[in-house]
Amino acid sequence: MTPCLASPETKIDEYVKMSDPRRRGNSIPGNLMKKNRFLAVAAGLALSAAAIADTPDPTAMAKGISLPDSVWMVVATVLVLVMTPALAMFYGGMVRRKNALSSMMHSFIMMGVISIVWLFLTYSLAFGKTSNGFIGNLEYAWGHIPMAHANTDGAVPNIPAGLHMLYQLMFAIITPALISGAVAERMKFGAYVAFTTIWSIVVYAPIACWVWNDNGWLNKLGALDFAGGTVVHFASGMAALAACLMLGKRKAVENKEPILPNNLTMTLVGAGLLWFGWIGFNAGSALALNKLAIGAFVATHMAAAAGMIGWLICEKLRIGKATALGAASGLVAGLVAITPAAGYVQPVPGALIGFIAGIVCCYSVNLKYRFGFDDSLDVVGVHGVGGFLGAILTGVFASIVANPTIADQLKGGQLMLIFHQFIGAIVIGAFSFVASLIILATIKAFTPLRATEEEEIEGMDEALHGEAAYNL
Amino acid sequence: MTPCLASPETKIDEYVKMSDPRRRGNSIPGNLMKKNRFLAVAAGLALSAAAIADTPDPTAMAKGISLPDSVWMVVATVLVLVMTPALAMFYGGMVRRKNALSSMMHSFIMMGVISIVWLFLTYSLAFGKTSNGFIGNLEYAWGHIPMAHANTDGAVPNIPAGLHMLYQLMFAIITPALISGAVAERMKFGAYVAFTTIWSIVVYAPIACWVWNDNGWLNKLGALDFAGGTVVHFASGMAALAACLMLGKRKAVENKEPILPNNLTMTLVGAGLLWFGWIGFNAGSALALNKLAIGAFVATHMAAAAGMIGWLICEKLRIGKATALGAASGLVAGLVAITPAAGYVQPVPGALIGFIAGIVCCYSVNLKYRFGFDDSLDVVGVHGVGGFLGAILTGVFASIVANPTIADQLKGGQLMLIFHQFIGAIVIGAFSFVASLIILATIKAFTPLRATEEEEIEGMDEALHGEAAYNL
Amino acid sequence: MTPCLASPETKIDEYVKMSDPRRRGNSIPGNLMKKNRFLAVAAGLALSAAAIADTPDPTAMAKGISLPDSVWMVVATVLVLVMTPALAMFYGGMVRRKNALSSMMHSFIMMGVISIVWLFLTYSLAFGKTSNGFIGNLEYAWGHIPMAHANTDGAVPNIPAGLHMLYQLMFAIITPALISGAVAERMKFGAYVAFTTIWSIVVYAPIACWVWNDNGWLNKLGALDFAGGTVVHFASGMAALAACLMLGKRKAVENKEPILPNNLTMTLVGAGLLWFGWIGFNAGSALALNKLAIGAFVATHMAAAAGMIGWLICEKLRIGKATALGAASGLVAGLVAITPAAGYVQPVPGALIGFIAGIVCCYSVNLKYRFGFDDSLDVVGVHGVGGFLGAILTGVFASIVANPTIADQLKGGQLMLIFHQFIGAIVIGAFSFVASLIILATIKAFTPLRATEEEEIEGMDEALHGEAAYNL
Amino acid sequence: MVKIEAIIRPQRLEAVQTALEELDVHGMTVTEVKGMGKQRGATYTYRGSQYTLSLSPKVKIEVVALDGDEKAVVEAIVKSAQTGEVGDGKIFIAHIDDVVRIRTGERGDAALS
Amino acid sequence: MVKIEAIIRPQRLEAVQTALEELDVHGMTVTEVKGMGKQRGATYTYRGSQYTLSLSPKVKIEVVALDGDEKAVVEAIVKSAQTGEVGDGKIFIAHIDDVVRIRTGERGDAALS
Amino acid sequence: MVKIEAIIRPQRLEAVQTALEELDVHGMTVTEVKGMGKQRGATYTYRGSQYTLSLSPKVKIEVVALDGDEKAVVEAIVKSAQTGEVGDGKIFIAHIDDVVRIRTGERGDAALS
Ligand SMILES: Nc1ncnc2c1ncn2[C@@H]1O[C@H](COP(=O)(O)OP(=O)(O)O)[C@@H](O)[C@H]1O
Ligand SMILES: Nc1ncnc2c1ncn2[C@@H]1O[C@H](COP(=O)(O)OP(=O)(O)O)[C@@H](O)[C@H]1O
Ligand SMILES: Nc1ncnc2c1ncn2[C@@H]1O[C@H](COP(=O)(O)OP(=O)(O)O)[C@@H](O)[C@H]1O
Repeated sequence: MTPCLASPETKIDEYVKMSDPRRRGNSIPGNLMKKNRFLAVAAGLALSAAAIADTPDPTAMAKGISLPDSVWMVVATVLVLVMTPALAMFYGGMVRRKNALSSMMHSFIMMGVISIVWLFLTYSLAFGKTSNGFIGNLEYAWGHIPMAHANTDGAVPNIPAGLHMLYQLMFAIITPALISGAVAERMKFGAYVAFTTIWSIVVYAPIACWVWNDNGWLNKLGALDFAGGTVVHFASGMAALAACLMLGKRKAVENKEPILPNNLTMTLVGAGLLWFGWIGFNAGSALALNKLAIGAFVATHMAAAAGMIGWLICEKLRIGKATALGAASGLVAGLVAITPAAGYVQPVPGALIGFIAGIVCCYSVNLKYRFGFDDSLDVVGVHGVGGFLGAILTGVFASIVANPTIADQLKGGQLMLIFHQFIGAIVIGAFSFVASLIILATIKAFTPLRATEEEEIEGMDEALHGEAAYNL
Repeated sequence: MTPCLASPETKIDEYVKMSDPRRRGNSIPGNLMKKNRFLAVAAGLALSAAAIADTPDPTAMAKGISLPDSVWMVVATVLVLVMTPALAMFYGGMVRRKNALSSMMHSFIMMGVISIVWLFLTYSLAFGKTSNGFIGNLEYAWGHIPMAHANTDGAVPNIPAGLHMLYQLMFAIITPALISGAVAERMKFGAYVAFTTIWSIVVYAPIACWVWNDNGWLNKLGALDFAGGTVVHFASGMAALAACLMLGKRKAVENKEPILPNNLTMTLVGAGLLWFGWIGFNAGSALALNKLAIGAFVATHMAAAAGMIGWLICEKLRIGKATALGAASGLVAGLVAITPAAGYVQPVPGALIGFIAGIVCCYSVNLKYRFGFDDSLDVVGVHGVGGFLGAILTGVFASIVANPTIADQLKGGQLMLIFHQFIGAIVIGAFSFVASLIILATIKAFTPLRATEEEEIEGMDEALHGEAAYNL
Repeated sequence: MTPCLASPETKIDEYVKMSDPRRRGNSIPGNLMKKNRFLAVAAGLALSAAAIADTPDPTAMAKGISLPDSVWMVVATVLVLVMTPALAMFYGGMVRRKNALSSMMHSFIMMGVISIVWLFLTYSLAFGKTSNGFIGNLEYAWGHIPMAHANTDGAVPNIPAGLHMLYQLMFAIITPALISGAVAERMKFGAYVAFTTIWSIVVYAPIACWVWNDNGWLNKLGALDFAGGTVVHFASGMAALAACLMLGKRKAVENKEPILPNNLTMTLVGAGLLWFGWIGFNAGSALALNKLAIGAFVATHMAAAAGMIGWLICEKLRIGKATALGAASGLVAGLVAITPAAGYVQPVPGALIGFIAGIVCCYSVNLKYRFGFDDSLDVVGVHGVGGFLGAILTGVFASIVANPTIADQLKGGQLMLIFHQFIGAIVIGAFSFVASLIILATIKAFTPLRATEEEEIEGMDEALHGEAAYNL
Repeated sequence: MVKIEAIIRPQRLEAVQTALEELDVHGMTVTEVKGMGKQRGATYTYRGSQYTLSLSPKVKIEVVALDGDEKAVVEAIVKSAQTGEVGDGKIFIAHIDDVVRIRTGERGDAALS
Repeated sequence: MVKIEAIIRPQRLEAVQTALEELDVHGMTVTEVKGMGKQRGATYTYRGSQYTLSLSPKVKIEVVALDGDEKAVVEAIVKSAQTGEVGDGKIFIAHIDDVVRIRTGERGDAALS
Repeated sequence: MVKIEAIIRPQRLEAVQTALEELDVHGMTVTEVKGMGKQRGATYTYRGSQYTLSLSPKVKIEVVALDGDEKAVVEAIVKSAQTGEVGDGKIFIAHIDDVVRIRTGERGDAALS
């Protein structure tokens, strides 16, 4: 030790004494805690090691964990958490009155079931070490996840593994919940839970591994997906298409009866909260508070804004009126399309992606009439088409100025990247579509997927759940 | 000073110049601000002291305050803040249409009244220095709370006292608001405000002192309550029971008329936002961003998920249908039960606690029929039973692996801890129950607690507030 | 280099290696990232410069950016983001059923249009360098905003410019949305969008520049406006008055028909979420996590609480009943009045400001009957009067104890400050009022501002947007 | 056959239903309506202003009964719906020419049984 | 006694109420209904598709009056409810056999006064 | 003229409308009502307790038609509204003295055309 370090050490001791960190309710020796964390921050100092050895704070984060990044990721996690109730509002307001609760239940039950499956199994399948690039090992299964240390594989070294698990869980919850819009107003509750749970294990966990695991094969191919444009949106859109085909049309659609949304104020508020949560979804996907997070925040916000404008212009031109449901749908379309691109594009291209998506999705929600499937709440038209479009536009607009870490992916030029984006999306979409068909067919062999005609007429709320949404 | 410190000092000056922190609207000399904060972060350096002496930033946090912890606690505070509007939604949707606003007012008015009482008096009663372990002194009363320094007693040294005051305030607000579910649809508004305000001073402030104050007598006993399972939930559940007994049954209950919830979509959304806010409630109770916060986040989320599943399974088995209200109730039951345990248990036990609470509370909401009291929205069944259950299960599952600071409490073994948990809960529950009876009886001596029969038939909204929730 | 620094350098290298920050999906060399950020934190060290030169992390924040401040400002930004959907709820619940969606659209469309205008033009007009003190230059126009560096003018050196742009954007969105309450139930959608967009460029950007730009002329005058009491509330209140006068009364008001709010539960929840978001609005206006942020949080919360109590007491005395709409209105009035004062006052004066505003606004919403204009949702009575009142009370209660940086402004004594506050408010209010009249008159020359009588009877939702809010 | 149409207070609906069931009258149709009459409507407060509505919520009960049952039904309704306060409502009695049961196509008295 | 049942536009309700009060008719019962007729229903937009509803919102007003008041009441309603556009609605007039005031048990004309 | 008042299941409304349009009957008024009868009401679950409601949602259709059209209209409604299950509803037929078209003031049969 050189003499010049002696004095700092004293300072630290003093400091630590002052900041006696006994939390309320716990009487542990004051000078034992928080030191480690504090020292981690000042980690450049030679004397740290010694100090740590002396008095470790057993509740502090491990060395290497960044506290500002961790705070940010906690925030991002709760933001994505709130997206699922928001989705319940968005969808729940759009169905007919008699199906409002059942539609909201489709989202809420995912918060229950997928969380438990994730804790016990699927987080590890998606983010455990993988040698083959197809599926993770079971190192984190059965809840074995450290709370103060990063994952052992070092892929995300700056936040604790428990937090990473939670953040990724929120994505795993909302993805199958998105599918529910396609099957609303007719699918049996039990069959829905079975389908989404199996889908989460058999489809979601693998594709999350392929794209986001450090050794995932699509990751290595060079396809870009910042926050889940393909894993979340295109995959759920294709699963939704499969489900529409397996389930058939609602009676009311067959009979050409008007299907009027029960509460568009709830849908609008849901869209507003989705926007709010989506900041955590996209900017949080930087997994740190860095340039990419801020860039993703800007691009995401601008895409939502431009998506709303795009859809409304399209409506105004086509039917002469700009609708509230159009505003809600357009902002969601913008958010869907910017999801894969958020951390790779500059602000104006970000807005442009949203704008294009707003217009394209405004048209694509009519595909179902053209092709004759019944996608109740337009999951295919918005998440399927929007997710695919976003993947491609990511290839078009990804820029090294926005994100200096993608030099490799851009080596072959923008066209090559677009090609990789195309491949990545097609593989995931096709896998999700085919696997969904197989899962649904299998379930159908055991139990009907669809409510009976009487139940459909009575409404899912009363028939399946024994409730009514409103008694006004 | 050794020469090796000269050069860093220069660096710092440069840095500080660059980061001239005049905020918009204020023109204070650029190099005066933020230095202190910045240096606090690098506090291991001998030179800090000198630099601080030179140019203190008068708006910076005091030495010893952790900025990342403080950001996290601001976030946790706003999360808990949003729980009270969320509770208003949860409760407001469950009552009959004619009582929707009055029921929501029960929550909102707490945000008004309790905040002011807390600022002037009760924060100090609960968290001021206490020599006897029963009640704090008045050092922080009348709004005397530092904004940049920690509390003088050093119990929570890492965040400013003003922030600690706010964070704890949010708990003080929601606790009496929880009680309101038991008296919904029949209590006079004025009597309700009188009761909850007095209860907050006479019951809440003392028990918060006993359990959370550094010198609180229950704290010293060794009972564990991470985020308020007994202080918040069991106490409010027992106060609710007292209020049910004092108020008697609603006419509609006596007449066996059907009582149908006016808007279960609102109840579901409220439950979703409660989940969102509860992360701040439980993980924030670590009062720092450390291993305990992350562990509490994981346990809390998993308990909510498992609570939902537990309740739905119970419903499915008992009546053949899983309901949306069951999902909402189950997740709340899970959250209630994990509250005392959150920072002491590992993920899988956390999920288990939630699951057990989901099943137990699904049964316990029927106690009111058995024992013949009218607990409108099942505060006793969910918060009373769930809070007590959580206290006991904390004793069962608390683990030194999850939380290394509870070695002392676990010295006597798990059974001894369960015994302490039992004592702690019983004392608080009994105190809250008896005190509530006395407060209510006293108020009743001056003014009726309950609306007249005509008002009850007309509905509280019109009769007491001159409004209707909906004009659809 | 002195020998005592050699060893820390080694430590840092080790640390950086450990915290290999490859984000999921990107395979960039592990030891290239996050170093810069990390080192910025430890910036007092002489050796930093060298280390940075070696291995810059291209995604890290620039030197000088504070990570804790940035996390906090991201949080504050999303909190203010959610205020606009919250406002949509607050307003949307108060109008008649047939106008619920159109009223909510008034808020939502601002999130679309203003965001894009801000990115391309108005952020730069408001916050670009200004030599004259009246309007900023175009340095940040067309989306040229750095994501990892602070603004070049150094006014806000501690957070990246992209984040500052977003934070300020949220204010720019909600300000014109506030005006919409005055024109609800009768203004044409197209005319509304035209008006608010032009207003945002011609009125909002300049006054934001005058008050908040480092060289803004009102800023230099010494008027205090912590979070936008005049720029946001008084300006929008005066624009609302102009719009009321230009539009005339609703038919139903002329015919003295009862106008009943369609859904006060939504209004209450909206008020709750406004409270939640307003913490970001006011405490975030410190633009750093410092004493001022915490002080503003406390003052804001207490003012909202006291505003609610003030309004309810006033109602109870005047009409014998405390209403739910009164609670919602009172808390908003308290929040409006504390906005300019939040970072300048101590807790008890903060509560006092809210309380006074609650009482005053409870009376001032009747001005419209006295003076015969039709301000549908009381924007003039709440934001106009409350904003002006807040500006004056800021002068009364601003204290150097709460905020040591305002010594200059208080040099002339409290009375002089009140005078400056008065001048500042009058100038902004008059400018907004006159400019709004001119803008509206100009638009009227091209297209009618107001829906036809038939459309008004049918309701804006059906007539202008082709939708119905509810099909219950 | 006669149609007995009673406008009653919403809160008396349960009592009337019970009274009719005791008479073995099991068929009726209920509509939410609003009534104007001697009774004052509710007073609503909106930001300090007060509106008194001219209409009060009421429930309309329609019972189609055999001519011979008319008296008993009317009496049962009067008894169970009465509070004695202004606003108790009215009963209107009118002749009905025919009744058809949709399920079976039965007509006349048989359709009511 | 007669029952005068008018189907009118919701937005004319206030005017009709006023007109009837001027006639000193203070009793009436109001029901929200939907009507099909010559008038086209509203056109709703749902994500770019448009539905035209077959039903339009209407309000039904029932006034039971003495035979002698029939003409004046009908005239007052026609005058106050008329806009001249398709969809103004219809008035149906039917004979009522008896009226009972629930509060007092009064019958016949007395029950209406 | 007669008033044909049918209480039907809500889900048969569309079918009845279509059937009536085929008969060239374009005017009708629709009201949401609740019915008590042989049919059991819905069973609602509330936190594990179950309530069986005594009232089921129904729709009331009123068609005022020329005497000569009565038979055809009744038949069309029976046919299109029938499911054969308990709860299909009833049709009540009553005499109407006069009809006025508010828009034109026309009376009698002309007001219906
Ligand atoms: N002439 C009428 N025609 C139709 N409905 C009436 C008439 N008079 C009263 N009603 C209905 O009866 C209700 C009660 O009447 P009201 O005069 O208030 O009390 P009461 O019948 O006790 O004297 C009214 O709200 C209205 O619905
Ligand atoms: N034959 C009918 N039976 C019952 N109600 C009718 C009949 N014809 C019209 N109505 C009611 O009158 C309303 C107005 O009728 P409509 O033909 O649209 O306009 P108008 O009466 O001006 O010619 C309809 O919406 C319906 O409620
Ligand atoms: N006596 C009656 N008076 C008025 N409405 C009746 C009467 N009987 C039945 N209804 C109406 O007809 C509906 C169907 O009657 P219900 O007895 O359940 O079945 P069904 O007509 O098939 O035998 C009831 O819900 C009610 O609305």
